Amino acid sequence: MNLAVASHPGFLSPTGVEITFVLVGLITLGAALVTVTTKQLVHAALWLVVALGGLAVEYLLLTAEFIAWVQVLIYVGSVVVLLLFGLMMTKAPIGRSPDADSDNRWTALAVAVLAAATLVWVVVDAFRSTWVSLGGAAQGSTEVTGEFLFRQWVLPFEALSVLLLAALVGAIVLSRRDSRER
Amino acid sequence: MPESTVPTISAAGYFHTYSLVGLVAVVGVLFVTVAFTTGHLLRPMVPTREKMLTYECGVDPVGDGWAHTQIRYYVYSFLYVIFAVDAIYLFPWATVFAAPGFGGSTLVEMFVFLGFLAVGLLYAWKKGVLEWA
Amino acid sequence: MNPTLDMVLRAVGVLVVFMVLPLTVGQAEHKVMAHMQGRLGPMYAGGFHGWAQLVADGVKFVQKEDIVPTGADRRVFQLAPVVALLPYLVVLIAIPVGPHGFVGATVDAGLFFVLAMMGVGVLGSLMAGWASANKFSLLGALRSAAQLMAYELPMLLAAASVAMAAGTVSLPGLLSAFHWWWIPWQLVGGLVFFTAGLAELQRPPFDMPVADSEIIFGAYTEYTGLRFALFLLAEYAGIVVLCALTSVLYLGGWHGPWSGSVGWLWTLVKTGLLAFVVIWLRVSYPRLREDQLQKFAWTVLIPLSLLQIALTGIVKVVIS
Amino acid sequence: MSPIPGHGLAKGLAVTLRTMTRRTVTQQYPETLPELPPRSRGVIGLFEENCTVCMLCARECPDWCIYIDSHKETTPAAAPGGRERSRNVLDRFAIDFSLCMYCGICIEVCPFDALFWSPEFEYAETDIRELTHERDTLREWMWTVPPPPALDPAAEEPKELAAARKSVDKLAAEARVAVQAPPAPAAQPASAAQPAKGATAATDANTKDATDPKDATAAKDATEPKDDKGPKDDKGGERP
Repeated sequence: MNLAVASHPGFLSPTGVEITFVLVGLITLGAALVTVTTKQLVHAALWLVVALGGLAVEYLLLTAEFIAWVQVLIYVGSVVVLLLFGLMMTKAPIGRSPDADSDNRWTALAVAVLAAATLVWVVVDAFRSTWVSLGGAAQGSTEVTGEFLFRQWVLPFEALSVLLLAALVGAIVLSRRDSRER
Repeated sequence: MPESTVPTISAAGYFHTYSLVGLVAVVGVLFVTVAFTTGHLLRPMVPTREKMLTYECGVDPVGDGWAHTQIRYYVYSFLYVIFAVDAIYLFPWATVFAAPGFGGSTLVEMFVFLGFLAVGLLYAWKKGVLEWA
Repeated sequence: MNPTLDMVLRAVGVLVVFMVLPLTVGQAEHKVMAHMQGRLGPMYAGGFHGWAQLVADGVKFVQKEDIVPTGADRRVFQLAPVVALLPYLVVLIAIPVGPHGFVGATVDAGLFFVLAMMGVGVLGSLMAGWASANKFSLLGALRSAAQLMAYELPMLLAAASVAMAAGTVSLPGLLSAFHWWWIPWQLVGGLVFFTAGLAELQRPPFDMPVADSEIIFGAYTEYTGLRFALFLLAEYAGIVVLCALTSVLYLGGWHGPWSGSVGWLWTLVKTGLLAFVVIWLRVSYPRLREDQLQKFAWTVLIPLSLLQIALTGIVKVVIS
Repeated sequence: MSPIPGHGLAKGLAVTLRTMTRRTVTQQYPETLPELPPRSRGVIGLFEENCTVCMLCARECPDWCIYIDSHKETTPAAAPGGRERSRNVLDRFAIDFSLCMYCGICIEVCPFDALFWSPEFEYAETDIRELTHERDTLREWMWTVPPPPALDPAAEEPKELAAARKSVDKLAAEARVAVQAPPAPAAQPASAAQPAKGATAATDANTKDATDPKDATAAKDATEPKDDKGPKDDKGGERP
């Protein structure tokens, strides 16, 4: 996360973009913390929106324009709505849900820290020697993404469609069984 | 990174554009704040118990606001998430598929991709998920 | 010009457009709807044919008491109108008005940016419906979210077709690549886009989420005064954005005779005509049923937009 | 099933578009007053000279919104040795228009044509209690009652006119035949005054002032007070 800042030569005289990046990062982190600690279920989902939106802004600041708007469209616009749907359909009363707390919070914390550590390690290891230059050309535009995708990653792209089809079929099978039982 | 065949935008212009977008968002927030402040100063505030009751349909509400709803909504939104993930790949593809060096094969690749999507849609249709009742 | 001043001017300009055009559409709706029903519509406010009716409405809204029901989730309830409104304001900046860079900001991923932001507005409805502590509002919120999800997809697919034709997702870039024969070529996509946009804005005949005769006013039942006005403003701003976007994507935006000097006028005229169609549809058609709506999106619009993509792709590869 | 799909949708659009190009039917009310048909049910007027305090209207009113107070007065005998007559004198006649549902039963049921529909409709009040209107207001409204529309050119003569003419003819014949036959004591002053009026009315039977309420009731009064067919037919046009 700090790659852009750390790799920049003028670390002690940050540019406006870098300052914004750090500030938005802090906000995102704060929103994420509130998401997991709040006792109100729907509030948690809404704080998740803030966290995901903050992430989108971070992408934007790293000039990954396309990914940023994908983040907004897919995560804020549909995954969170899906989540809210799920909450509203099961039980999401206004006010606190005392039974929303599980006893495994310490285990959960351990798993979260471990997962975060793994991710950070993977990212640092993978991108050790590359950095995003904010001074030259914007590098994350839709065209560039498209070129990458269809020059180098065609097979994963096609495999993805099969994966999504499998997810779709799975969802339908599950919901159908549900309706037959009723 | 391979040499790019498409024209790139300078990062300075890029940040200029998005600072403008951010500025508009800030202006919007300011507008709403000013509107609410004005409203706060102008409007009366005479809360009564009756007034603060949930209106619902004009009759005093029974039970709380939460109620069971159909699972069907959830299935639709799940379908959407899957298809939306599919659909966003169209945009990077759309910008390059007619560029020199891509052409027919890229078109076929995308048609294979869309074919899977269409099969999924047909499957859902056949299974009656798209019918309501 | 001073770059900072330039930015501030652009931002304020967007705000002014955001305030004026939705009100114009609203007033046009009052009058057109009235005349289509053999009435006159508002005639008093402002003197000449009631032109200031919506200004008067605004003044009234500001003075009304702001009621948050006791059972409601206060914060979320109060925040919801803002979440519903702001995306449309931000989106306006990316829509090109005339040639030679007459646009708020040239966002490179413009089309994608606009579609993504328009999808955020639904969170406002969901928040409003849930926080109201009202069963009908919750149902309305669920309906509006389901409707948005069903119609966002054909919109995305139809928009992708135009992006394919132009080979770019930047809105000014799209327009500079435009030729007149795109209109028949992208006709199906345009119809799908416009219809899906109507549904996304919950305009009649796709207004089940606010169906007043069955679920009172959906997610907005509990709102009064200024917050309710913001929801209304969001709806009309949405109409402006949808019509402007449709005219840019499918009708050539500022293209037209003498577009060099009066290009902005062409954009306005096309947007206005589309807004008229939106109102016209509202007057003419009854409301669809919830199941018809979902079925229409998934079994008519999506296959049509997929066909349009196939057509665009084949034509594009053949001519290049 | 139409041959072209979407044909019905286009038709719907055409209807609204066509309506938009036509003139609107809206009347800008306070500026231009509506032209109401003569039998509009605006408000109920009272012609209190005709009221005998029979209480039929108050009794038939479905929501009991008519209030009538009266007292009895005795008039001395007209001729020596005659009987004293008592008659009802109206003290109060009020209609509560916050209760009235404009059914018109009171008007239908009145045997002496004391109640009439007036097209007057601008009598809104800011306080519901002020909607109870007393006899003076009801009387004011009486003067806004328009004459009923003219009969069709070949229509039968109104019953009361026919009756009036018949009695006029009879009186004339009696006067011609013999002078010694004494007429009925009570009817004499009226019949002395009325035949002239009835005759003028009869000459232009089909013009609108022929059935002007005052004239018509006066004519009826002169002829047969107990005949309640007359007033019914006077308002016969109101019945569906």
